[in-house]
Amino acid sequence: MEKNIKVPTKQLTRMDFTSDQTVKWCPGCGDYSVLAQVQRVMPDLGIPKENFVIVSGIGCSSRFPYYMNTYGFHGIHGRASAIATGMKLSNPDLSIWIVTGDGDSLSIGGNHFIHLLRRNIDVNMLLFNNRIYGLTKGQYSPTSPLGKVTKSTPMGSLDHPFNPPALALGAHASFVARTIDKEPKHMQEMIRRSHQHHGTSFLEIYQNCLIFNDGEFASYTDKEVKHDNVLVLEHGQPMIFGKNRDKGIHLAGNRPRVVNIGSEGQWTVNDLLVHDEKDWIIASILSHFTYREDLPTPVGVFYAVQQTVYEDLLLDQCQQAVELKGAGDLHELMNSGDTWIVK
Amino acid sequence: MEKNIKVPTKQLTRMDFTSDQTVKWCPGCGDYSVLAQVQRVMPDLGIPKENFVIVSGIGCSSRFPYYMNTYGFHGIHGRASAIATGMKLSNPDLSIWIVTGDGDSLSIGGNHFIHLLRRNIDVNMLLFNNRIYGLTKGQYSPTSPLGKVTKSTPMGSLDHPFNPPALALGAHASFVARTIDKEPKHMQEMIRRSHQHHGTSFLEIYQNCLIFNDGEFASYTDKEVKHDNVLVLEHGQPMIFGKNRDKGIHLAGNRPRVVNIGSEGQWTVNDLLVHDEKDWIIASILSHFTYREDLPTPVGVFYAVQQTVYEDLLLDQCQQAVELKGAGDLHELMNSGDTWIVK
Amino acid sequence: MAKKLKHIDDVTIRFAGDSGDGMQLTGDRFTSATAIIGNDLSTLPDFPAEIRAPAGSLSGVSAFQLHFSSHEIFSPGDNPDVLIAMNPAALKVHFDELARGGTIIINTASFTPKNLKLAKYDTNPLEDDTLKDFVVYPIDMSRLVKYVCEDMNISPKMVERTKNMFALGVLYWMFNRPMDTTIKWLKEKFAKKPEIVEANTRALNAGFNYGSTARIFTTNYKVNAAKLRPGTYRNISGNYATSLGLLAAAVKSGLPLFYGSYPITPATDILHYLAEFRNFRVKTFQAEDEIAGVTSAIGAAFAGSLAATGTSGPGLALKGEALGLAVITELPLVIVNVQRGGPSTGLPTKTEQADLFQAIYGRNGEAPIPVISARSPGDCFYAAFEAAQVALKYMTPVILLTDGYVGNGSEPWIIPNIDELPEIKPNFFKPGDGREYLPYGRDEESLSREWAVPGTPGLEHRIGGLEKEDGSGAVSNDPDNHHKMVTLRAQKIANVVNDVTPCRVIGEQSGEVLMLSWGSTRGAARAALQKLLKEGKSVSHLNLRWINPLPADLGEILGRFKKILIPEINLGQLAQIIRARYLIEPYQLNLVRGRPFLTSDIINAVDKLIG
Amino acid sequence: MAKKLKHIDDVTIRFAGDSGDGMQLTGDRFTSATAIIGNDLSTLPDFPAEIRAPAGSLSGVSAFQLHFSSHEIFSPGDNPDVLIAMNPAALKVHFDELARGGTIIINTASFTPKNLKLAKYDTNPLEDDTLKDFVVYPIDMSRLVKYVCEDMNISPKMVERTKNMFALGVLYWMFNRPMDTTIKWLKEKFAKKPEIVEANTRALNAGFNYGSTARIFTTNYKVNAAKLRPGTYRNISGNYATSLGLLAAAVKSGLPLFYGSYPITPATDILHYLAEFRNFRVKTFQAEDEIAGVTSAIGAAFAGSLAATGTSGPGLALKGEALGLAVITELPLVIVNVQRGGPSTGLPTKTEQADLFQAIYGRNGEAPIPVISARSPGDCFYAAFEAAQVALKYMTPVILLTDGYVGNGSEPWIIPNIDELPEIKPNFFKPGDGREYLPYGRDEESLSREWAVPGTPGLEHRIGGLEKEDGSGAVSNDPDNHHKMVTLRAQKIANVVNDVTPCRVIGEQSGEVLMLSWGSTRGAARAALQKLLKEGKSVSHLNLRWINPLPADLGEILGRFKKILIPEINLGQLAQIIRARYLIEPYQLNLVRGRPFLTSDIINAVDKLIG
Ligand SMILES: Cc1ncc(C[n+]2csc(CCOP(=O)(O)OP(=O)(O)O)c2C)c(N)n1
Ligand SMILES: Cc1ncc(C[n+]2csc(CCOP(=O)(O)OP(=O)(O)O)c2C)c(N)n1
Ligand code: SF4
Ligand code: SF4
Ligand SMILES: [Mg+2]
Ligand SMILES: [Mg+2]
Repeated sequence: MEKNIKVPTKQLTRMDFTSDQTVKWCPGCGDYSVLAQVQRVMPDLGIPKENFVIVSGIGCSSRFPYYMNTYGFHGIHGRASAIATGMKLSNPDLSIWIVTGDGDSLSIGGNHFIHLLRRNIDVNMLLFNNRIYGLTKGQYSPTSPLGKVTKSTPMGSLDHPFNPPALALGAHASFVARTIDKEPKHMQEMIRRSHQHHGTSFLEIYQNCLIFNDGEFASYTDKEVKHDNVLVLEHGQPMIFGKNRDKGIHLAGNRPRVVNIGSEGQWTVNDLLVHDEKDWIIASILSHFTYREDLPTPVGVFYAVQQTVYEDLLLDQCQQAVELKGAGDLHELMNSGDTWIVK
Repeated sequence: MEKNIKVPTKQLTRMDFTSDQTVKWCPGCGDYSVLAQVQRVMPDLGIPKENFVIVSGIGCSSRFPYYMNTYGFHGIHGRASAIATGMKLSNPDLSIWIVTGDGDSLSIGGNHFIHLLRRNIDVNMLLFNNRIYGLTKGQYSPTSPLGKVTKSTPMGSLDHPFNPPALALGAHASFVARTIDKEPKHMQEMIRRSHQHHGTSFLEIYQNCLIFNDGEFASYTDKEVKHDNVLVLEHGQPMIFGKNRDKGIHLAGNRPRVVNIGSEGQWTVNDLLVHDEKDWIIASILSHFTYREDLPTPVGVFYAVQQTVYEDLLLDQCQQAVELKGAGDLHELMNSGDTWIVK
Repeated sequence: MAKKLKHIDDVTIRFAGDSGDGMQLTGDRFTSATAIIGNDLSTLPDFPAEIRAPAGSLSGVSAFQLHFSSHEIFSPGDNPDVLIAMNPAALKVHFDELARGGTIIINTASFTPKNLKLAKYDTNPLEDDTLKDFVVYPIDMSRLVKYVCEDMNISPKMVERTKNMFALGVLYWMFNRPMDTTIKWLKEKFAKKPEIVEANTRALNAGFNYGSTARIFTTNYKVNAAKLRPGTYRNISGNYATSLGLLAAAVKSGLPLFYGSYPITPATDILHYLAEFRNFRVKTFQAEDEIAGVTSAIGAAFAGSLAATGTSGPGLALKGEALGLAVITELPLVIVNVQRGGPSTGLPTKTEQADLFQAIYGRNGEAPIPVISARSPGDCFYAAFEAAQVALKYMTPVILLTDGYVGNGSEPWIIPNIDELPEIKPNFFKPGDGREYLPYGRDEESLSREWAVPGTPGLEHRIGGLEKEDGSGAVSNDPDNHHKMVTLRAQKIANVVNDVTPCRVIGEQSGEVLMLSWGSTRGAARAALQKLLKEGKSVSHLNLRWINPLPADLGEILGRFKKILIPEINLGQLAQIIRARYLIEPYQLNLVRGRPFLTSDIINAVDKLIG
Repeated sequence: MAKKLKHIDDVTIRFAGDSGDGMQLTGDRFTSATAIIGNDLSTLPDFPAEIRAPAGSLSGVSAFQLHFSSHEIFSPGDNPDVLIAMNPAALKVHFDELARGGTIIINTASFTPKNLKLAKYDTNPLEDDTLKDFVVYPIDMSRLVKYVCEDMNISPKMVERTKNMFALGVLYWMFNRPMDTTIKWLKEKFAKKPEIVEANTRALNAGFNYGSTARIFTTNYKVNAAKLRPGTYRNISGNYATSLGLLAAAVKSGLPLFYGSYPITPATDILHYLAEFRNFRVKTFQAEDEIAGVTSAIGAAFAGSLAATGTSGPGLALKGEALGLAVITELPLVIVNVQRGGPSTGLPTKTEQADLFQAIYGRNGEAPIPVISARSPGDCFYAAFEAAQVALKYMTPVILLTDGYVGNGSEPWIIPNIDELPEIKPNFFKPGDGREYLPYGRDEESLSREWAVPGTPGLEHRIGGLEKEDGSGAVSNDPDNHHKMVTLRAQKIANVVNDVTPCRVIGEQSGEVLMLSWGSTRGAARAALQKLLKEGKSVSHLNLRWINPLPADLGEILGRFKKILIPEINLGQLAQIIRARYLIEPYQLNLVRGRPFLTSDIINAVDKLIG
């Protein structure tokens, strides 16, 4: 069964994607940047505006659809992935974007999250990870680090956080990436890559909640230190980072560590791990950098492989069934099996 | 806050753990073996009978508690982990055993499953994986291989299966192991190891459903072939398998492959990957053997590390709070803050 | 010895045996053969919650009851005239309900000491006087099938398994049923295993021949065709009829059908059936849980499908929050709830009517949803179709209540003519004449809002679970707007009354007693009515289809009767609704036993009222 | 110029400003100071669903209303006498409800063209005749605070933030409130930031001094202490009272308290408060969702805790299935539902009473649960305590309904004497005299089953969601047993009526009109009663606490009045229950606007009835 490929009839602009609703996030919230980048990238994706749907759950981030002048659905808490699944299966022509928070998709929505990934339905997920529940005013979330003091954990949280890329990989994800609210260019690139990937694209976005969790990602965004703390992944390239691009990731056995590749050191670029988006093991290793003091935080595409896509197979089955049994004929179906006539 | 360590007052026997209810699984069901091994191991764990609780969800496997003469709770579908969490936090002295199925804990219960693991609550989970929904008479489950033909998928299932150990590792599990219904000795060992681990122990048990999915694991249980298809993991030992113990796992870069270590071959035991239960990367690599034709299926302990345990920290907080504020005094608490007297 | 052929009108038989004995299948085959003869019929499968409880145990007994007749019937019958008991446990469990003087056909081979003990028989009932008031046919079926398959190269286990076909053959002889459909069915079902076809066919024939030659059988029976409405018939189960009803609504509305569901007894078969309709481009989605089942359907509805989800009680409980979302987004959605015994996991394989409250009230806030019920297996088709009609016309979720009895039970059904089913026009926004699309603009009469589907240029809009401004649909916190919207939503659902067919009272239109039933209790109530009217009692019967909203003329009708009797398989949920609505005091008959009412239960209750 | 001091009885003031202006905090402080003076008081916080909607926008306005008096009062007041408007949007939103002739205190600094435009003012209301019927005090607060903090080394933003303290100071002068508690509070709250304490204290004092010296103010007011019941008082919010009530029940029953919950407005504070009680060994568990919240609590109950879970409407919907499990396992459990506007996500920060149906009916099967409601913030303590008492005595889940208004609102509260609270004896199985433990053995009178907790030797047993045999608790499919169990469970909950205090009618015990309210609507109804009685009308009032079961004497009482008026913030849920139970036709007053009734709403309705 063929999909309908439609293209826009005119060049779209950012304004085409801006709705008439006042944006109601706190001034300075990281969500604004994501909105801006999405509105910047979408016009250029070659998709008619009416084919975009933004689907969200509940949370600050989940107000997103109201601000986009596309079709939009503001769901209930945690269920955006399941709603999007029904939409995509119902109409595979749509370009569906799930907008969700760390609470929405990893706490109450954790189950739909992992099932969406394993089904590999061709939708895009933007997970706004601010490591806090914003909308309910500041409780710790499943991505808050152990010991986090919040209103609901006055003596500190007791549970190990999820590591979203690791969880996604464990759930059989075919595309895993990360970006940061304060890096608009990189974010745009990641949004574009998400779109290009056929299958579920999972993009984690580090997003600062300046009201309830300000500075959570400061070490990855402060000009002074960010280059020493962030590892920008590039496919086929050795893993180099640092202000002077003098550090890199070396794999000793299975253990990743940071080495200096300064001019006089013992290490050179050749000792570094080369990123391979198609390598599940490398992606797994990278996913474990999160929350570790001794390793930089990777951003970029961790993993991207082609796997069968649920709705492609579904359409195939429909097609095959038609070939096998003929296009459904209700009269025939109802009159099949043992029948008899009473006069 | 100290836990109460009680020990049994007499030597317990298998009979002590056998309830008066008739076991109602299909004759020949793999569940019988698990019941037998649990009843064999429990008497020797040094725990008084009254401290055991078996908690389950819904499914064939989840009928388990009725057959154990311990405290037992037959919950609702998918919620055993959450129920067990409440029990353990309420009374950390209990030895709690979750019994669940692949549908129960990976389909409807997937969210509680991953959260239990990340919290690392000290309970034990026995996941009966028969890759099918038994009790509802044979629909495909989240562990059924792609293309599985069942009543609900007459043309084959469309989604990639979960790989339970991979998902568990992605969810920050501290103990991941696997065994097989037809290997009683190994299963007993794994049950014992689960018990010994402090933190959540996740034990996957391949279990044959002979009514709706007979033979799913035949290649791991048939005498003829099993040695060539199963890799028994042992900590600190090279990964050798095969009827004649002439095959092993070699890691080429990040890619695991099977090599022959026969007398005249190019490979020797020294080329083989040595299992390390404490190495997350090795565990991850192993977890990806599942569903692959070219690699054997590992059984044994994939991963076992010590991490902070939720209820330990909770008890600590209670203790600290008492030290800080004094043991709670309700009168004082109620009369705190701004008060005034009306006469 | 020449055998007698006796004409009779009406028979109820019950097949009972171990879970592994194939009783459901045997019942199904007998039903098919009976349907083709043209008898009216009604069936009641009854199986244990366990897949295969311990062989020979009381809890492992599986049964199938079938009532057939040369006149119109409404229920699967109270006390069977004939019991086929494949083992001692089956005899033990079902013996009490057998009509005194009835017939028992027994497979004696299974009356071993072990099985007797498992069935808690101290002495062998075949040898003491337990069965003295019955006509008993003890047959060593296991030996006989072994004998007829002797020369075949198949395992003894396989041979033993054919004994249900032997029993079926005996019954076919006894009630003069044709065997060809069964043989044809065997051939199709086991197309790849000819030896199984052969063995089973032999066993079937052997049973038939045994009946016709063995000395113990002296009489067989003829039950003439019933005078049914003319038409082409098939036998249909409720769950299959529901599936066809949804499909028909999709075809008639020109919408693709989406069905998101998580397996749960006794609703799972709907998923199984719909999954076979891929050539209709039906998209079934086995979700990870009930919440994903309903929310995926909501997503599909937003995207323009005829969306449906199906479940049973515990699953409906899980869908409550999402149904509120469907209410406030005003999207069309059909929720099928095949009720089973509760509360909680309760009695998963048994029937009940106790989810009515949950269907009407089980959500946060003011979240009204129309509720329709199906009265019989075949009626599930029409109820599902009607549910979809209302959903699409009013842009609302609609709950269809069936139950385990109606869902698994079956009856002969006139196949409707597709062309005569009404077209369904979804309430799509029609652009043109410069009309602006208002997501929450409303049709003045129905109050339905218009549907605009992603992919349509120019109609981009956003909806969700927050309260919205009347008309524009923009998020609104305005107090008066909220009151208005709450009221509008309630009024819209109240308006569905305009599509609810007026009540049909069977019997006198006024009088002493009106039996007011809903859903599947209609069967027992109508059967009771038949008998009571024959006895000259002043009784009438009304079965409710829509419970929310209630039909406009119901109040007036209730007023015409001195006493209203409401039989329900719950503690009085409809009764409570009727009390609240009409401020009358109905009499209640509540038996919550996991099974449909017996006709006699209702007759007794009416008799008591009439005094 | 000498200022006048006037004695008045009763004032309602409303603080309104931008979300960032600290209005909730200002209101809280004024409340504290007012409570300490000994006025009776009642508060109504009202904030937007957004954390911080765009500055200056209409949707970003946050307000706090406070009614205080020298006599007993019941509601936060209808139309404020004094409005503090920190910006144009605040004025715009709240102006309409201000009592004609009332006082408006305005921060003129925010009346910039930009803000005026955001507030949709075409002209500046300070300059046209918009405010002509009011007493207006325009103050450039921003400038004044800048002035008093001039010599401090803090950021202008910080200085600007103190303007709410300036406003508070003015109000303190105006109503003669003491400032010391506020200063003490500032010191504690900002212990680590002395410059913030200093700036805010200066602003507060400046406001006070401004009032006493500025020429525009001519009069200030004294509201004497109310004659309240003697005792030690504190001001308490409903959610805090609920937390204390649960804790008190745990202490009085000797059980550890377990609270499993997922954050949701407006219930989250209960989790926050209980999390502070670790030194009572209270175990709070922030679960991954509402289902884990309730099921973890069920696990804790099985393990011997006093278990509770708290949520709001959408969360209660998710808990429905698990509540059925609590019903059939007959475990003690308290479910707190702080109601908010629905359906679906609805109006998350607004109050409503529309979850009554859901609480009573929202589960599959026959699954009765007692439902109790709290009538005021302080009453939440007793309602929570009583819910726990019933849960433990009858071994049942109990639902406590409060709402956003009662949960966030506050009132002065006599601190109960712990020793006078009743002891609670959990229904533990007591071994000895050879009694065998029957998990489903029952107390003859209450029908409660006995509790046996893991860790107790010899009482090992298994329970779960399947229907169970009476007495033994073994899984049972027996039809008659099922009917018996369904009936027993219903009867047990009906028996709770024996612990339900008889109704208390305020006013005449019979007569023309009885206002029948439930939960928090009691406040407006009692306030209306006060006024109506003063006017000599024949009206009485009864507020229901338990709604399931209804008090035994309710039917008889309803019979004593000609007309029954049921005011509810829903479309008539209690009314429906009353109709069904007593077959009477009550009058309904239903306003679903996301806020408590105004006293005048109810007075008008009564006036209409009396004619
Ligand atoms: C069923 C349900 N439970 C709880 C809530 C309350 N709630 C709303 S948003 C939220 C968490 C938000 O956190 P996150 O997803 O991280 O979004 P953020 O606000 O941080 O962007 C919660 C608990 C709800 N709306 N519905
Ligand atoms: C809420 C709810 N949804 C669905 C069901 C139906 N149901 C019972 S068991 C089951 C799946 C069982 O599969 P699994 O967990 O793999 O257990 P198995 O029977 O294979 O041991 C389902 C879908 C239910 N009981 N409750
Ligand atoms: S609370 Fe945090 S996440 Fe929410 S809008 Fe404000 S800054 Fe953003
Ligand atoms: S259906 Fe399968 S899993 Fe269930 S009891 Fe039978 S063999 Fe075991
Ligand atoms: Mg967040
Ligand atoms: Mg299974």
